[in-house]
Amino acid sequence: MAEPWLLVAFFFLIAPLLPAAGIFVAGLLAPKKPNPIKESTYECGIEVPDESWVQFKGHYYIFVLVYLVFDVEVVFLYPWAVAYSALPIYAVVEGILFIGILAAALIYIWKKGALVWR
Amino acid sequence: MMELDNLVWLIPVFPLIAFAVILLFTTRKRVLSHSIAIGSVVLSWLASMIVVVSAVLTPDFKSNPIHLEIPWFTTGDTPFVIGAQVDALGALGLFFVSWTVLMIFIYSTGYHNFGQPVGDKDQPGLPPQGAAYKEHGKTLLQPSVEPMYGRFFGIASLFAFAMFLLILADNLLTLYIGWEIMGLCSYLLIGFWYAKPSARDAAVKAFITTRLGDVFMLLGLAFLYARTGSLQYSVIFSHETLSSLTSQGTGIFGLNAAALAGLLLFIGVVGKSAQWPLHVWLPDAMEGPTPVSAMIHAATMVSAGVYLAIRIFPLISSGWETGAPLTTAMIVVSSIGAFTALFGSTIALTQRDVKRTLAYSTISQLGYMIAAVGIGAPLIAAFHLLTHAFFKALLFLDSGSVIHGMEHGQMHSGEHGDAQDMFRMGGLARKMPITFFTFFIGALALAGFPLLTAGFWSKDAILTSAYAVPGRIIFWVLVTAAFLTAFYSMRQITLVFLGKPRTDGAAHASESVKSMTIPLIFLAVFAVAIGWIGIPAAFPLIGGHVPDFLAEFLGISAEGEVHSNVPLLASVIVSLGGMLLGWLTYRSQKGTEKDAIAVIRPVYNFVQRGYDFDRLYNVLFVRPAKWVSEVFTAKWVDRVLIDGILHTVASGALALGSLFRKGVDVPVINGGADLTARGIQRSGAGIRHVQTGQVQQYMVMSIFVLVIAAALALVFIV
Amino acid sequence: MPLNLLYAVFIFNAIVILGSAICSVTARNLIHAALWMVLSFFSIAILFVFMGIGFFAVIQITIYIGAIAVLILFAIMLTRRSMQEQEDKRLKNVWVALLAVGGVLTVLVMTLRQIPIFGESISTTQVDEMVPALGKALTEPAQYGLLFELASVLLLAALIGAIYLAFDRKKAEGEEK
Amino acid sequence: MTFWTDPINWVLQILENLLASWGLNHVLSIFIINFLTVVIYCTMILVFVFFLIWLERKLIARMQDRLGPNRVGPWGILQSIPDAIKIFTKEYITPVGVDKVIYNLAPIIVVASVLVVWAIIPVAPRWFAADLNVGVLYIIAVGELGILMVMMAGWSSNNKFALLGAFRTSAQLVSYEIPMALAMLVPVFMARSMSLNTIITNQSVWNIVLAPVAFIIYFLCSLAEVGRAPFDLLEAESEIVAGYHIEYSGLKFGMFFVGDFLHAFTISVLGAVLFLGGWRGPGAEQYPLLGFVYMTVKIILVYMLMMVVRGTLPRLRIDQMMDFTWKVMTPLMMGLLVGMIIIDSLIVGLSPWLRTGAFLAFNVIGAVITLWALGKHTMPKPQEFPLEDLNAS
Amino acid sequence: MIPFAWYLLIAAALFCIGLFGVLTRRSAIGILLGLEFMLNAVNINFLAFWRAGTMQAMSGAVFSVIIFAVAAAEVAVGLAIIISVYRSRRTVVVAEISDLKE
Repeated sequence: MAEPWLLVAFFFLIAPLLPAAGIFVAGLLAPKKPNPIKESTYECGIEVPDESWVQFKGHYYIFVLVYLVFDVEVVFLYPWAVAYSALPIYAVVEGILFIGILAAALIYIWKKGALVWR
Repeated sequence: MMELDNLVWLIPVFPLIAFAVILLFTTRKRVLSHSIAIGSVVLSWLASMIVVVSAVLTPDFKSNPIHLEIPWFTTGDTPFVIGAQVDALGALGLFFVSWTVLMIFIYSTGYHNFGQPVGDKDQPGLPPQGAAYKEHGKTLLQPSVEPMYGRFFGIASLFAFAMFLLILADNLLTLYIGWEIMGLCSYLLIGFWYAKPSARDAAVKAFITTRLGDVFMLLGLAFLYARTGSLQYSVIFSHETLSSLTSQGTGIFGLNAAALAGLLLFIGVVGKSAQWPLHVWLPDAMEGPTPVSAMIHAATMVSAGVYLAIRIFPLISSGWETGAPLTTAMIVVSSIGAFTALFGSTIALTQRDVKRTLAYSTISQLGYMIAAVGIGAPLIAAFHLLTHAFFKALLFLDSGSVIHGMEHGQMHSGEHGDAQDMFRMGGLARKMPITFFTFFIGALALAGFPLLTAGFWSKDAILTSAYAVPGRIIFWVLVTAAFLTAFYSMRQITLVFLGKPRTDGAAHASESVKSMTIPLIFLAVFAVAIGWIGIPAAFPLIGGHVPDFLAEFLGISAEGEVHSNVPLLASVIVSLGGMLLGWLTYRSQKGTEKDAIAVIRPVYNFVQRGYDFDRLYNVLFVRPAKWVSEVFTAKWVDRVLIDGILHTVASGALALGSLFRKGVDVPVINGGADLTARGIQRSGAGIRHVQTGQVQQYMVMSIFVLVIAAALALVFIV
Repeated sequence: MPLNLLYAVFIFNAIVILGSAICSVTARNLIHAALWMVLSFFSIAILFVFMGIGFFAVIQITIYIGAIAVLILFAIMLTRRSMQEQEDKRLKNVWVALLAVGGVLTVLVMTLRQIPIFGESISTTQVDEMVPALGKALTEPAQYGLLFELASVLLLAALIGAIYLAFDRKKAEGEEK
Repeated sequence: MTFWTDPINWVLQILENLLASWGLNHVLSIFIINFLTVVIYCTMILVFVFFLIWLERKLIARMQDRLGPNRVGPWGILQSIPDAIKIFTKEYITPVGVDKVIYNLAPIIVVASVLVVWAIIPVAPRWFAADLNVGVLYIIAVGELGILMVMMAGWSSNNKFALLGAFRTSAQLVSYEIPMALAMLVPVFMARSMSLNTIITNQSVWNIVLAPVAFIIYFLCSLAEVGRAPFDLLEAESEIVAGYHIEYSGLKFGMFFVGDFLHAFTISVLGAVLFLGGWRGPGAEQYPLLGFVYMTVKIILVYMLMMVVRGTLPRLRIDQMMDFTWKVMTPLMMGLLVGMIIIDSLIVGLSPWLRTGAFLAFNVIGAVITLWALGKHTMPKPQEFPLEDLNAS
Repeated sequence: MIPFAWYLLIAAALFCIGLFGVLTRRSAIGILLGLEFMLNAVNINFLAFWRAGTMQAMSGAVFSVIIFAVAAAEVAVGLAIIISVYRSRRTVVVAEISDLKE
């Protein structure tokens, strides 16, 4: 395994440990006086119905959906940008075409009105 | 020729872009849609014209066609190459496809009543009902614009793309892709008015019937690829590949590999260009809008089948050289073609619907071409393909214009009735002169009017080469078909245009708009003139004085054959005689009911129903299939068998559980028995749950099969 | 880095991958299943690092965890009837499935053993020149340019279809009400 | 190798020799050293957050014409320490029905996902940070882990308001990921590399000069990413109860804020690295400490900018936010990218000055056009504010 | 140096686990999760083989990139279908979505 990733691995090991330790220590220091009212789910003060029935509108979903596709395409642009100087002109045109298709997608959903927050 | 290459691959791209843009963005906007569509088609028309002209001007074009290719993707180390090529045949195809498609696109704007008001009760999926307007007191109807105007042009552009792709393909796979896309488009366009049940059924019928052929075609492709390892024309039609294929035999009917592949592909052709026995879909396909019938079912798509047949001629005719008796494969092909020619023309005799007549005539003309391919004259078939594309498209567009006029007249006169019934027309010549004139030319060409029209030359060429075949059955069959053709074309002219109007709908008919008539004129010019490029040198009198462009362009060996006068005389006589007879028969047609040739009613009706092939297939295939799927699988196997078993088990378990309850545990050890009972109950319910008749179980089964197969392969092969 | 330690880490990682995958396909609560899946994907990214292709490790995280997992979580939460809903009791026909899967596994392993390079081993040194090479291969028309464009068109089509499905119906329903 | 030319490795060398003198084997000592370095580094960063909090409070107070913290220590600089003690000794309230594991995991990972970014940030030449060849993508990837954890926090606390907040937050965050990723593509494109070191060393002209629009977009997106004003809808009390962390208390609650501040700081560091030339500056190559100083100055600059924006601008509505990212920044960024690529392939082999000028001009033009279009479409019509009202007030 | 076989075995096992999920899940989303695992296994195989061979031909890497794209598309469309089905049927359990059966 190459050195830089080793260091990254160390970070991945330690970065969670520090806040975890902090929370743990605080847990030791902090008082514990639980009571049912305190532990009830916060609902702006009103009583909590035991089986809370929630149906979220699917609109958040649309944004994440659009994000998914765009994210994938943007990620594909990175190696292209890195290789840029080694590319023949056709390849550059292809990259631009790629961005164009991305833009077409954006225009479509825009026209479709999927980007309107409601 | 770098810039030419770019042009070549640009040709199909324009309509594709148009398709995407229209369907994604501009479906609602009429002007934008049709201007984008027509613009793209005009561009590809320009490009193809340039390509064709330069091809014609290139002296030794036949030996070095335009060819360009790029690797698509590499699997392992065999790159999969897709490319485009334009050889002589391709140029020919490009020529007529680009012309007809352009004309039909322009025509469609008029056909779909562009510029007319939006109908009051029009809804997508139904043909426009007409918009009411007030004229001195009483409300009248005037034609209203098609509700799904943009959508039509979108799909039509996709179709144009597929057709160009197919023509320009340099390998069978690309051709197949275009082929399938066209199948889809014809499905969509036949079912364009999807709210009409008849249109829906017709669409499904067309789709499934052509699929039937395509399956075999796919088999043929796979077979070819397995044997030769390539699908490039340049490879599979090269001499060494052909000879190697010819040398390898296959167990089936003693055909050699090449012939077998050829026949498998040919079944695809039979499906696509509506040859007997897969012809049933084409007449019903007339449910679609008339431009569609013209574009898909006369000019381009069905011709694509013949195009493929001509392409694969080397396979079909493997091990055959000029003059030798036909091989098995060729006999099959030619007999199917000739039979279809006769068959179609007989049915066409008895049709009352103007479009269905043309549909059956298309079938029979395609039969001509297939027969020509079968008897070893593929390039002559190409010639007839060219001419036929023009005059048949012309005829269809004319019939559309006629129907339009009739509908207009009916709306005007408030009369209701089938606007497509020829017997309800008559005397339209005065009402719609341009339509009449062009239709007349088209019909003459179809009938093969001597010397003048295009149809004559190509048909004559076919007959000549048929005459050269030893044992002249095919020749005589084709001659009979030619006679019938001449007869029904004249019948059509007489019924529709001559005489007196037989209904007041016909009396009030009026000429169509410019955008419809101008394409007609263009096509009419071609319907006459395109034949003159192929006057054989051996023709008496004028032969030799006029250079035979086609022969030298395609490289037909003109000097192989002796031009005997029998076929020439035959064609002249049958065409003239047939037309005369037709005119005499229908000259004095009275009333809208009785048909003069309906001498024996039952026979007439039988033929009119297309020899009852629909019913036959219905009994033979459709019902059994339905029975298997609905009754056998669903009812017996699924419900009765499996459910039965499981439910017995489950209910048995339940009964057992409750029995435990009552009998044993109430007095005695309560808890334990309770547990067992509940356990058994749960298991019973569980078992019942297992059977839900859905995907995952089928997946499991298929995986089992897969595993077993793989294991066997590992054990025995590796 | 000493070899045995490397092996230890690798094997641990492999155990994490497979274990969390198993937990994911058997978890009752769909959201837990999704989270186990995230963990498994993360360890797969580490696997790619072991292979020496960090680029794929990163896009594994970006696409699978950052995008796909989030989308799946959204979908799960949107299709629950109530806050604390568990996916229902029992997995179906487990034993049959186990049998089938076992068969597949054996066949796979038997097949893999036939591979000539089965016994070789892969170095863990990073191949940094891979990224530009990949970019080149992806966009050069002579290589995979067409495939690249097709992929983007596929994504475009998927986006349009998905938007249509998840969006238009909703609007239609709204008009009904 | 002396302290002045290469301080980090110098120290590390000393440590290594020390351990070697104790007779540890080499691998082990390397591990111990790495471990210690990372632990100390991370702790320093975390502690630094206290200073950041104080700085922010002080500055905002000044901008709002208040004194701000001024009791504990000089200028109240130690104010954060009592705060820390207070939050440390707060009770954890764990509501019923929470998903224990995830509920406790979320705040930890939120902080960790920011900390790990520091693994690859070169704050000075010859810094010990890992020089990944996929650095920028790594940053994006790690950022998305944070988004996931936000959702987890919202879901696990079994509260519909928290879940709602999580939905909104993550919808916002993912929407801003796209233009951010596109903006970060510009430095990559300039340096032809994703490694931060290469990006820094290639910035003979700072990227902010070459592509100011990209920097602005990056900056705005990062504001949204860390949920700072004007994008602070995460804890927009007036709209949603308290965002996804409503059910958290004590230090768990605090951790989200630690994460926020840290994220803000990290973002400004990245901004300095990607667009302001990182540690570049006269003499930085020879004397890394100098580079460190430059870096710090630039970081503080960006951070100040962030706080000025926070102190001055009002909060956006969420629909405005979404429109802003999808309908303004993303198209603008695409156009910018295409334009810069075209320009770059047109002006091959020109003098660097011309190149810079071309890029700059293009950016300015693009920005002007965008602003004009925005003004045309979104500016309130004049008749909406009749003049006499203004005069009356 | 990691044995090449390990990668392949991990991939095979992962594939089978995913398959198990596909076969046994009740809810459509669960099935989708299984599919994701299978796709990942395929990806691991592609990259492992590519890395084991001479890395001159980029086909392995390119194909795995394409697989990433395909996975994204598949999830997008699949989940959209599931959600729209849920809207009309109020369920995501495959067994209960049986219009095509009757």
